[in-house]
Amino acid sequence: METVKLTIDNKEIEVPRGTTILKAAKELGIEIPTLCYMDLHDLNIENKPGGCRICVAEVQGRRNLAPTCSTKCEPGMVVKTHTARVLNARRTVMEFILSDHPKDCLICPKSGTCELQDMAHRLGIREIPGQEFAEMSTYRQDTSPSIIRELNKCIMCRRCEMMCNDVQTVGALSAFNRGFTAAVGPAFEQNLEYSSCTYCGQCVAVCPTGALTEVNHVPQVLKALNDPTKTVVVQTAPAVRAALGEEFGMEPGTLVTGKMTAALRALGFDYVFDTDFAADLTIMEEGTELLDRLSRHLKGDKSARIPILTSCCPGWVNFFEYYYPDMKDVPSTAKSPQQMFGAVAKSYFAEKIGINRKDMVVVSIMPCLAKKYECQRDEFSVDGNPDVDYSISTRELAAFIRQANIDIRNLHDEDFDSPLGESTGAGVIFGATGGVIEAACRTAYEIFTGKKLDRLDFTELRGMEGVRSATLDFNGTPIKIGIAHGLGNARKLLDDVKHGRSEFTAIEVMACPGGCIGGGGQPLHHGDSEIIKARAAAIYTEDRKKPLRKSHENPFIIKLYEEYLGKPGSEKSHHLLHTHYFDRKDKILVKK
Amino acid sequence: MSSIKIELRKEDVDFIKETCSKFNNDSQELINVLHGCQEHFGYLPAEVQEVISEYLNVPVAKIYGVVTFYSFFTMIPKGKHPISICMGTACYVRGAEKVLEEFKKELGIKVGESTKDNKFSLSSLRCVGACGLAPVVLVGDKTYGRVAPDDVKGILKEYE
Amino acid sequence: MSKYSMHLLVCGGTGCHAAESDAIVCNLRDELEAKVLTDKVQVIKTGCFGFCEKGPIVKVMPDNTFYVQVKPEDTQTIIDEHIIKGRKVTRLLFKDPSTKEAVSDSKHMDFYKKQMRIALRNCGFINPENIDEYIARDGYQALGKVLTEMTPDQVIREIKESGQRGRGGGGFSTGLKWELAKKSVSDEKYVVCNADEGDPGAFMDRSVLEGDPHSVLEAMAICGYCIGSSTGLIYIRAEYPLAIQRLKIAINQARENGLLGNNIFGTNFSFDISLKYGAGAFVCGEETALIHSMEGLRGEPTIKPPFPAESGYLGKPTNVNNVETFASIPAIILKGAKWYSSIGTEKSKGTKVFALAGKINNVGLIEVPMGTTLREVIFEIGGGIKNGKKFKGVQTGGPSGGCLTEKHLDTPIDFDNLIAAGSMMGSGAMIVLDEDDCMVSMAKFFLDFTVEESCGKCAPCRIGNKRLHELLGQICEGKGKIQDLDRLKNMSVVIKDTSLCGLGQSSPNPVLSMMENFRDEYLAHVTDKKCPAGQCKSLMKYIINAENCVGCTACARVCPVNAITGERKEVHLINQEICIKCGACYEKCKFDAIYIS
Amino acid sequence: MSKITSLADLNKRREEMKTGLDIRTKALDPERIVQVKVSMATCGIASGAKTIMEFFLEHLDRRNVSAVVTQTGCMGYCYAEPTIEVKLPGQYPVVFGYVDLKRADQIIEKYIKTGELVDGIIPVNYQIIDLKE
Repeated sequence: METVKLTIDNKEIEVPRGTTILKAAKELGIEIPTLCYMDLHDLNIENKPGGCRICVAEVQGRRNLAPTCSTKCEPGMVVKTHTARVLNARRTVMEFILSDHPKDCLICPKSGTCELQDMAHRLGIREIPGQEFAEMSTYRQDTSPSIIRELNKCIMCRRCEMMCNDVQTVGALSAFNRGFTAAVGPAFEQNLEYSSCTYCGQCVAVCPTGALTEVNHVPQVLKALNDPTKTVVVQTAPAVRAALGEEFGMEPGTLVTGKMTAALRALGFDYVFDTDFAADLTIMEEGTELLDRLSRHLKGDKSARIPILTSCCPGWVNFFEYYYPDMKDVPSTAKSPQQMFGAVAKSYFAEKIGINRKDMVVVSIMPCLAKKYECQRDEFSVDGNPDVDYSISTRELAAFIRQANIDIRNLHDEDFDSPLGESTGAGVIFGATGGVIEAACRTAYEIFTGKKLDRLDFTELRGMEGVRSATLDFNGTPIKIGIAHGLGNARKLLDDVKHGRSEFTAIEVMACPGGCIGGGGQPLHHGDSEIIKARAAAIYTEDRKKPLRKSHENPFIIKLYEEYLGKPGSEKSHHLLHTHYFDRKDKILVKK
Repeated sequence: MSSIKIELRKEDVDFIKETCSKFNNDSQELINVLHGCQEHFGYLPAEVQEVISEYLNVPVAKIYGVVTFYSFFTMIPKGKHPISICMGTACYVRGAEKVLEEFKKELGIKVGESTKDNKFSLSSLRCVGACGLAPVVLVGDKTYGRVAPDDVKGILKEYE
Repeated sequence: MSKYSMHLLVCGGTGCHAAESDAIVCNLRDELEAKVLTDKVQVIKTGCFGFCEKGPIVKVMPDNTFYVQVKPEDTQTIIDEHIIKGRKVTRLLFKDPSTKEAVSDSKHMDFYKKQMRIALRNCGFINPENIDEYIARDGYQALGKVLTEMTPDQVIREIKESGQRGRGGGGFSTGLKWELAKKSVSDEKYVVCNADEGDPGAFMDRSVLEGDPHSVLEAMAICGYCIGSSTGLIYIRAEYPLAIQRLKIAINQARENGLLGNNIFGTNFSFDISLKYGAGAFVCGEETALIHSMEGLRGEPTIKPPFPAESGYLGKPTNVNNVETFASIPAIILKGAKWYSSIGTEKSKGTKVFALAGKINNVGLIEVPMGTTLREVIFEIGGGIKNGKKFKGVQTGGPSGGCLTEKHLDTPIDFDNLIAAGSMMGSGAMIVLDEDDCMVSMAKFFLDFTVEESCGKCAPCRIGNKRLHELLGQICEGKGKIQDLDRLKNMSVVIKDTSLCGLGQSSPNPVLSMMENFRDEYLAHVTDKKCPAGQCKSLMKYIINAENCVGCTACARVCPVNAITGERKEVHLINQEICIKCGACYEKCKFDAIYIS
Repeated sequence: MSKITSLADLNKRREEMKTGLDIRTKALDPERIVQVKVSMATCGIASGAKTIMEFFLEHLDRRNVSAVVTQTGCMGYCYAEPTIEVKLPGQYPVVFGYVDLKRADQIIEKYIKTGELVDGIIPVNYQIIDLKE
């Protein structure tokens, strides 16, 4: 590899050609501050508009200061990162940014995790000259079912725009206006609700300030917990246990399943269940649907559409409902685990414990913001009573635990309640990209071939590449699996399906890069993709430790079918566990 | 946000469709398409942008981003006689600001607004390149050169 | 034909010597009447000769005698000696500064014609809508020569040797730029003409496109041949309908004549050109922003490198030059690099078109060799300051250029000298300011422009310029403090140092150069709360001079805020707390009783 | 119009143009033809150059002056728009500025018909390069 030698702050270094000054400096242990820059290396996502100008440094022979995030090292370059000129420039630019930013840090939802606040602290800003006559940007606040936009706090880092357009290809957000009045938002500065937004929350996940935050549903949950007439049931998604610890200073990738369960019980939830149970249930329904379609397809039935697409991800469902409404019969009709759980909890379980569904409140803890929207969908309620009442994110749960004075680090591990808390390893891996399809294959293989799998780890389905594919041998029948995470990658596969070019039998799609572990409701990764990788590793560790790792072997699932549902795909299953899709664009246009 | 809501007629939609197809429905031609539509409709209401989004396959947020970036594009219909005062440097140093003030006073509106009867709208623009005639005022297609504040009443009278 | 055998042309420019010129015309006419010559000799007042330094001027036709610094009392001599006796008045003849000899025939004094038209060679000369007139003026000869006699490398060498630097503002070597684009390997490349002249006060590109569109088309084809491109795009402001119309006609005519299209001049070189419209964004003059705009996006610049020569329009190698740069190319090809490089200064070759505007008599478009001084441009070609006012400064390089003063008048204009003086060439707008212009208000005006035109992508330009503008506003309102001057400077320096593109990197130039050159005026605003030019309303006071006031009540009646009190026939008084400084009373008073302090 | 497919074609066209073939097709007596050019750039048009051009077209014809009236681009004298250039046979062209209808009438009656100059002459103070010199 061709390399270049240069000097940064009097230290020599040799780096591969094409390396930026920022990265070269990092190798030398020189941490140049950045604000708009974000590099999720493993996910192939990079944001460097060169907009904030915080990362500037002096390059000998150059007229002006160089943005180190986007200036490549050249042979013989002499770089200084902390001269008086650089420090003054950085401070002045920071003062500019702060002069157009509200100072209500104390009551900002991002306080403590705000990158702008950290930068102000790091640079030791103590005053903002001219603030008394400085005009500030003013925009109205917008609250959608999942996301709150407070554009006054936008610093034009463009991360959300990049996520929404380049990564997710959702196109709900764009920079608008120019100059001082420029900001990022939906068309016509409308509410996000009337846009193509899928509520995937990736904009929130990357926003460095309080401009984009989630809607907080903790107060409603607290109210339900304090209502003696309500039985409050909680379910926790697989990805939550792999990330919650980060909020309490634990290493990324620390599994806190038992501590989380204990904390939830301490918070006062009557039943602490696991969404993983519903994930196993999903496999039964979705797997059955896959095998049904596949066998009909193999028999030449033209009405059996192949590939089948997974449908557990609500961001993904919102996406194809908006952009591919003509293909709404392609994805599986199986509800997401969250909604399956809600439906089963408020029917089977409510009956079992002898209470009316109206007296039960189902709360879900999700790594996701789209789940907030999903549980509010009309079709997921009975007579106006939703199957899942409130969905709160991993971050909201962490805040709730802190407010309740619970020291999660020192709690003893506890187990989930039975029966909806029992799950297999297949349910756990739903949290990482490729996990759903791997779980499905474990079950589908055994049912399709009637043989036992001797190798449960389909490592060929794992990884962080945006689009992956593998062909599995189902006893002579090749099963072609496609996996996409990130909606932009999903779009590629979907376009192939649309134009009849797809060769896949089944495709798994997760809206968020990395799958649910990289969800919009997770602790903020602040641009460190190592964190996402560590969470994935944790998920697979949990899977390995489980005694049962195939959904169809979950005894409580078997029992549920025996006692209540009959068999997968039965009429009752269809009624409770399956759904249908809409043309969402039409719906939005009518509503608007 | 645009406060004006309009219902597009079928021929309007057809016009947008034709304009887009004239440019091969190529998203790279967005600005040319917007020019064509603004020339036809006089402005670019949200509904028009939504239809363009459909045919050019560009998210409507992006179109809005482009429309609000360029000062030539407007989402507000102009008055019957749009008045533009050149605020280029040459006109400015020759007193364009005073002329603008006079128009504001006479019409009782601010820059970017239209009179109640929608007869006049007022805007300022940057250099029409007729610096020899500074200060310059445009009313519709007609150019007035070397305008003094005292001339304003007379100019408006022409359109009564 | 004419009944007159002789004409006396008297310089009657509105410039420097307007009053004397009138007297000269009067005297000449009287003399002629007295000598009964009015039937034979006609006196005509003309526009400015562009030679004001030596004015007033009287030119005798048909023998082209050029009398300089003529005084009203010289008229008798001219009539008696020249007209009647046919002897030239030697003492009034122009003396060649180098030979010190009197020049009797103005044909031999071409050097007074400081203007030299290369880019504008056909403007105002040919019918722009008729390709044949362009061809008659050797149009498309350069393209023919290039395609049939030269290799791309030879052409690029010629352009490089000519020393031409881009006229769009940056001043980058045209030849080098072409060479970089040629070296990039790609299946498709683009030649782009930047005709998004957004600089207020600059209209040379518009004039070239309206007056000589073919010269640009020809040069773009030459460039296409050199860099290996078959597609040209002209990015033109939508605000230039006439230029667009003439370009369309020109492109069609060139196609009809086979000068654009396939196999031009029977060679295997093919080239065609289409138009892309801008939509009112100054920042799109920056080439990366321009390219994004052509791609249907917001015209936001991106960091260079990569330069357009490597990755430009649609990610392909793209060469962007501006209109004036292209318009000079055919001349360089036909007359040679040596000729072109003989004009101008050491590092800035050729001529430059300037748009003269502001407080100057001869507002217009001029083209002068690089190295011409500001004095020659403003006081000779430009005819000096309007209404006999005092010259204060000249803003060169548009809103992000700098303001040069008296002390720079004898600086030869070229790229490097202007930068050294704290300004820049920019596109070539020159806005002349006189004693009535306040340098704080002017800086604020320019910042107003930048704030409006900033794309908003980078923080220093988006927010910094706004803050700069606000602080200047405070100073104009008399709320400035002495420390604010340091803050202005620091903010300006940081904005220049950290902004992403040329817009922000130069937007504080007016503030810096005006603070440097007119420090006293800035100090007057912040320490004495006074605006020496009398422009800043908040710092003005309308006061009634008791001696002149007759108590007519006219001022009190016209005051929109009832700030003036006083009984009829008694001295009136303006309440300064209420006064909004509209100036209505000042204009109304017939007794000069109101003055501005 | 025939296509130009070689340098020789271009040269031929140029020579035809230079000897003024186009003028001859319009007037019988090329030696007596008057040429009027009206500066029709944005500045000029904004100052009324269109009206002036129409005036010349109509009145030269009506007053039996054989002339060719064409439009041209910016002459650079923005301060004196509208500007026109008149070339009488065998004479140097003369530029007139501030041409309103009254002056246009004077120019026809006095300068074009009798050679008598009228006010508003703008001395040409630039040299134009000759590409083939």
